[in-house]
Amino acid sequence: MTSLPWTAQLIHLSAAVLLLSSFAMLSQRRILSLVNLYRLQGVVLTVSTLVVAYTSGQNHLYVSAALSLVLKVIMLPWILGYLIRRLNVRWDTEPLLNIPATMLVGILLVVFAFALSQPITRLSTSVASSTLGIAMAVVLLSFLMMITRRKAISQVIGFLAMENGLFFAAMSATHGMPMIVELGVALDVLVGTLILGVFFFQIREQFDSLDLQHLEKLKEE
Amino acid sequence: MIVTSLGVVLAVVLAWLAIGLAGLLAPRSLAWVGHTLFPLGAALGLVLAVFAILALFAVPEARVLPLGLPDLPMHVRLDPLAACFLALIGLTVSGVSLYAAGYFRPGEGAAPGLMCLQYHVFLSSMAMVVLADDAFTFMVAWETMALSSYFLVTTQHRVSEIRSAGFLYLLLAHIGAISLLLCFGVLQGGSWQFTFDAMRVATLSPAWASAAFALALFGFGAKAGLVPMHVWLPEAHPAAPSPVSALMSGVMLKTAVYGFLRVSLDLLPHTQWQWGAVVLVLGGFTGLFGAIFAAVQTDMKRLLAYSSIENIGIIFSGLGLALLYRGMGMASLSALALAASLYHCLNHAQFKSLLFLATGSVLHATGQRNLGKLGGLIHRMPWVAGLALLGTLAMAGLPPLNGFISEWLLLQTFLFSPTLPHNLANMLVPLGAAAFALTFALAAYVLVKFYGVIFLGRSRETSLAQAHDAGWLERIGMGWLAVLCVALGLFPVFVLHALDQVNQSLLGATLGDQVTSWWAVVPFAADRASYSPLVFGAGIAVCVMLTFALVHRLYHGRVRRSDPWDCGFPDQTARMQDTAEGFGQPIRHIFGPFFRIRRLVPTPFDLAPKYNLELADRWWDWLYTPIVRAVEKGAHWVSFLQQGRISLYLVYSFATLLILLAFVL
Amino acid sequence: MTVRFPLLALAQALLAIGLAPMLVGWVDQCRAWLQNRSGAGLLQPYRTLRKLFHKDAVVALGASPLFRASPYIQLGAMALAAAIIPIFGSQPLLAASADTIALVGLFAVARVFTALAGMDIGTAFGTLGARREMLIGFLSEPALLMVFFTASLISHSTLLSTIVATLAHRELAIYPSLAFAGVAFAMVLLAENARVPIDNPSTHLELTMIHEAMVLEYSARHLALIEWASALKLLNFAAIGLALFVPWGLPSPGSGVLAVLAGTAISLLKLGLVGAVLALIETLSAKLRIFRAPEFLATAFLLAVLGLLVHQLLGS
Amino acid sequence: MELWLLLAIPLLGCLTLAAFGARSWAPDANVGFSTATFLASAALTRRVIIEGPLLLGNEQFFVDPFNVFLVALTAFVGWTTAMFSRPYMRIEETHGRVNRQRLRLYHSMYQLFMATMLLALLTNNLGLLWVAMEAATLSTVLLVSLYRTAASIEAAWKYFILCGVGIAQALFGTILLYLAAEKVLGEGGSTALLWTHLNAVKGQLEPGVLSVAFVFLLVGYGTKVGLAPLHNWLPDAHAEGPTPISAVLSGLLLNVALYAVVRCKVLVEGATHSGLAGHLMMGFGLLSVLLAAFFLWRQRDIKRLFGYSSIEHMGIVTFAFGMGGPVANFAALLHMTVHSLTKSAIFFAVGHACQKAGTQVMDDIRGLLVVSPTIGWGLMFGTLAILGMPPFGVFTSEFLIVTTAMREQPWATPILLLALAIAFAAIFRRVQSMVFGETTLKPLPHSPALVPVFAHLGLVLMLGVYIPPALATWYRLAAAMIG
Repeated sequence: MTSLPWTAQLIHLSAAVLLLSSFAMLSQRRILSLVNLYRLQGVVLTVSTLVVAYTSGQNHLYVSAALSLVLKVIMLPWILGYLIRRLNVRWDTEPLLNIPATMLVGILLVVFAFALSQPITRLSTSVASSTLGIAMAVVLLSFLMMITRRKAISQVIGFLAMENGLFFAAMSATHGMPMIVELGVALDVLVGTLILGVFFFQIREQFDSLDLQHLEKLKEE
Repeated sequence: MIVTSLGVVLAVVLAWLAIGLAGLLAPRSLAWVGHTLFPLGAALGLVLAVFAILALFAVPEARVLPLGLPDLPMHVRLDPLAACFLALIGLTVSGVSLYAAGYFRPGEGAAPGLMCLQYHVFLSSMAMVVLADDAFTFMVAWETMALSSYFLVTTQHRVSEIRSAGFLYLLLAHIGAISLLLCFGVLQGGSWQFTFDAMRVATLSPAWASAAFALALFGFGAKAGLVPMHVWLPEAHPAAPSPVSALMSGVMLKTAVYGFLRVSLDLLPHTQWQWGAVVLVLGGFTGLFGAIFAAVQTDMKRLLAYSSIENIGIIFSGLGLALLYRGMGMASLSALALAASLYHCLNHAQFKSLLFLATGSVLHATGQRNLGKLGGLIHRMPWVAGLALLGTLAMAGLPPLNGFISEWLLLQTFLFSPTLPHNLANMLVPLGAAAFALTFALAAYVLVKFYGVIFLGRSRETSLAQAHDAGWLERIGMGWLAVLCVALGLFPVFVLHALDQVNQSLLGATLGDQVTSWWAVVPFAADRASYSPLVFGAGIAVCVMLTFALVHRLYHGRVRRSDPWDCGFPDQTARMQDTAEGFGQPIRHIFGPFFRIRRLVPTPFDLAPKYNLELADRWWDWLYTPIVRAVEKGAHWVSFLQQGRISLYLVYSFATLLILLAFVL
Repeated sequence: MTVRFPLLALAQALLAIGLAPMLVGWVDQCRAWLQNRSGAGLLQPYRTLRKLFHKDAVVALGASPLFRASPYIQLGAMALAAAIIPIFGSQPLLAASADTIALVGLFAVARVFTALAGMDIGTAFGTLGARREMLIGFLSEPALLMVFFTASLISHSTLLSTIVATLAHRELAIYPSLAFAGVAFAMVLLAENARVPIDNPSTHLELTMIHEAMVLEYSARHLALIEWASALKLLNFAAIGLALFVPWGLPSPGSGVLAVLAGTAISLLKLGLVGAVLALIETLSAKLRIFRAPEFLATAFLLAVLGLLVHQLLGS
Repeated sequence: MELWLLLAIPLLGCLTLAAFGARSWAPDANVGFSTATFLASAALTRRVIIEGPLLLGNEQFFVDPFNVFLVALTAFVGWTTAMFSRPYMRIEETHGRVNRQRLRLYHSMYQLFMATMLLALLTNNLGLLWVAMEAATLSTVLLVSLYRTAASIEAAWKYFILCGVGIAQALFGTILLYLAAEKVLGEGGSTALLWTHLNAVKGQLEPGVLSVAFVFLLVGYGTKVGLAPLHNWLPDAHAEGPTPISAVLSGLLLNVALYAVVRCKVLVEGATHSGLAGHLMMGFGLLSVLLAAFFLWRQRDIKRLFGYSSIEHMGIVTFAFGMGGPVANFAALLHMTVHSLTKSAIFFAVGHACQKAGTQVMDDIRGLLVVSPTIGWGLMFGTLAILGMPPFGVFTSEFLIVTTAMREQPWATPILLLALAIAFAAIFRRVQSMVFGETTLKPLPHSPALVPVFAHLGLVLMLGVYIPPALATWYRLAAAMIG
């Protein structure tokens, strides 16, 4: 791999970190550290975006880098932290699927994602093209995390992590989407998080807990 | 524009709609709705009949209406087949509408205006069904017919039985309609033309043609009440107000026959004789089934409903013969069978409507539908009794009335089938004839029970003493139908001459030269079979008169009145008469396997002995209950998908995603 | 086919009507002889009729016009039948106006009116009789039709006169289907005419009677008409049976007056024979329980259908 | 010009009502804004009729036969729903289920929802389409939980999470699409997500990528369409939200999501000539129809019932689009139109019926016809229309779809037959016993708004017997374009 330029190596590194972090999220049960992992992902995204912007010389990528810095490193983690403190939910209860099993499934998912991304990667000319598989893996892993978690808030973190994966995919495979789309997505994510915040309070005041098992009343009997 | 029959017919249809809407102007006024609008509708019915009969002998005419889908405007066409059924509709409706005009009583059921709307929409939709010349128009008219009649059935919607009856009716009608949709989907044969003309020329492989035929048989059979799709009929017909029952039984079922004819003889040019065999078996069984069940009923309208099933069975076995012969290329026999079936449609429309109207009057006068609580009404309501007697004799297939003619023609068709190329068919025809004869004999049994228990004997309830005869409008309405029964019976030659036009247009064959003699029906050669109702009727009349004259001439006419003797049994009560159940007993005894019987017989030591008997239709256990159970089971299983756990839902979409990805990979 | 001797045909019909009671008398006489009694003689039925005609009619209070009209209709129908069936000559008066099916219809008319009249008063026995009569009717009528079908399949015609003509003047051939039909017809005849083993004309034992139960309320001339009608019915059935199964001796359509007279004589002889056989059957067999009657008739029906199938299978 | 108005008015309405939504005149303002929106859409439609398809705002927006009628429909239903919600929400307020603050949220979010719908329909940019869809979810999620009951919050949460996750998949699909497009339309070209451009070059797009992309898009937008087995949010959201919201969810949101799917299908089919997309859609459609039919059987809550019926009808439409061909597409477009009209009308009637009865449990609603004939007949005819009874328009489209299926996909017809029959039985037996029979209901504090119900039914009736030429030509052109 030494033949690769340092930029590409940097991208690969960040991709690896991203993947690692999402595995960590899978296994992590302490919610605050979930938030920290999320912040870490934000940092990684920012860095890699900068790198790609530098190499490809597309200026709007700098903007999206800034966006992700503001949004994913500063704002969202802060909001989440605030919520956690206010609602004081520090620990997630035992996930539906025990950690090792989850890990196993996760690994299978990674393999699957790589296999799937094979034909697509050939297509991409971007320096970071080969990381598309990782991006997809991150998406699937966060999906898995959302499935296995029992607390509303950790589910939401999974949701945000999935969005990270998408962002990384866009950035790595295609040098980011058109600016207007980037902005729209960012806005949606922000608003979404805010609304979720509102929700937590609603759920809390209804069920005085953020445990998802209270939200299983509506069903066909 | 020049006035054509089609133009007039369409005008009548529109006028009916207009009348219906006019009913909403003064929904509660009997004078307006009852004594103005309905007689108007009856008159229009007569107009319709006249022009339809004219159209029978004219060349078919078609027209395109400025409505419908962009690629598929509404086509209408008036050809002999359509004209024949329009005539049926017109003749019957003119009687029933007159009756209905007098039928309304203040403060009963829904507002007359509303009923007027539904009733006339029903009429015009039936006419449109017959006129339609493309699948879309046909289906619209068909479903509108079902819908309007549904609302008429559920007029008394506060009664839960009536609600469930209406539901069952609409459900089966809708299922039938869907299968008709599929049938037309096959018939249009890949040319995205839904006009009947396009379907006639569309080329179908035999397999596809058979599929279309099967779908049509199912769809129209569900409407006509072929066993086992008959279950709605004995529920819905009694539930409806009597004029509506009369229309549904007398006319609406015939539109199903019409549709079946249109598809099987017109749109599917290449008949396969197996189709005929299937229809023959189905029809024969239906006829027998209906007659047997009619014989054990205790509710007069249910009894008539079952007898409608029986008659539909007879008609369909006739159609089955027509298809069978046509499939074997015996055009003239096929023509005879078709003419016989059509004739029976016509007859059944008249006498069945007549009898339903009679039950309506009885219901009004006594408030009773249960045969066990009626009796002796011939003294209280002589008009209804007299007219009903005519209808009864006609339906029992007694010469010289109309019921006998169609029976006679059908038997001739059975009888003169030559040795057929297929042994199965060879066996089927005589067996069909046997079933047919049995059915007709049973019909006589049923009708003696019907008439005898309602009108003859002594009143089983004291309340019947207040029973009053029908009003004059009702009498005229029923009288018109009775007159038709007699006329159709006495002048079959002209009717057959008219029906021959249908044969000509559908089968390209006619009955042959028998129409030469105006006084006798001769289906084949004069030395093979002939029947002349005029001479026959005259013969009976003369003989009766003569006997009467002679007896009173040679002897005396002295009469003494006294109590009935009855083997000297002293104190007779009305309760000692044979009941409807009693009449059913031998039939239950002979045809036991047909019924599910729950009987409660008292022991000899009962101080207050009670006898209770419930008869049920086995088809519910055999077919419908299992289906419902299956659906409920399926619904139960499916409901496991919606367990309320969000992670489960996420798993669904996750799994879907992965599976699809693996699929495209 | 034109009626060559309308007057003669009319005379034959009237003769049949006139002789009908004597046939009943003859049957009773034979039965009396078979039971070692000396019978009342051939003319006894006529005496009874005369007596009845002279009496005052007693009509029950609840009776409707239907009740009083019914006897006339019954006799009228039977008389018409007598004018359709080739009893003495193969060319009856109204041959062309009605074929076998119409004939069955005619009998049905009579039956239905009898039954309705039986229900009219509203007595226990009347309604019971009506029900039983219709029960027998709805089984015997199709059987009779099937018998006719078998015959008309052979002769390719449903016109009785044509059937007779073909059957009578064919070279002798064995028709197994006709054998079935013959047995079936015999059973139908017994049932339709209320003879033993289905019914017993001379009983008034309430629970067993069928035909008598319906006419319990009738008296005087009405009763007379009914008696006469049933006698005529018996004659008609006998004639039909003869025409279908032993048609020989009936004059052919073209033949002259003498031949017709000769045919009449032969037919009378054959009728007498039938009467004797009937008496024999009635003496030898015991009456069935009413519940067995349907089985008896169902057998007849099945036999007739079998005959039909046999004909279809073996062809003709 | 009309276009900007069309997008600006609801946004303005959103802001204004967010500011003054608590005032007593807020409902009327809501109606006013919706009316203006409808007028703008009418103007746009007129212009399209005159000038034909438009491409505006440096190609970011375009109006073609496929979306113009959807725009008009959306604006119209939005308008009538606003009219309906005016008395409805007043009654809710009198019943004390909502307060002024909530009404403020309700009104502003309602306008925002309309804006996002219209944006999603009008934009030419698949990325913006995604953004708008997500925004639509966000704007309605708080409306679903408007009543703050446990059930409504749960429903809203599920709605949010499931649709959010789904829509995320759609974003991934969009990215892949972009990736494939870049190869053809050049690096970082901002035109690479413009549908018109993609459609022009769809033949050259990389099939492998597009089929993967379509899977993500289908799962993503399909979740919002409510295709089984991704449908689970739908009945809850329909049942627990305020009835006007149920009406617009069923009548509009599902349509728009399906619109997105079909747009993508056009591209994918153009690239991969394998019919893969079509078969996937047919499969999903049939599965949805069948499952929905069985779900319908056991329903006890009336709004859930009609939620499932929406799933069923979306299934039918998806199946028809999957079959493709001029007739099926025509029928599918027609079915989208009549379904949203009919279903919203039904929800209007149902809303008032539930208010009368004070419950959504069907067994407790009886004899509507007796206590208020208009609501009763409205519900009855709406139901008959949605069940495909002529002369209503739903029958027309089902007629075309079923007949086509019989020729094109005979194997599917037994399933359709079964499902339609079960659905009919399941829905009609309930509605019949609600409309008919003796009553147990009480009168309402404010007079119900039933003009919308009968306006919708009238339109549906018209479409059953007569389709205006302009509409017909749009349908035909769109059908041809969808292929």
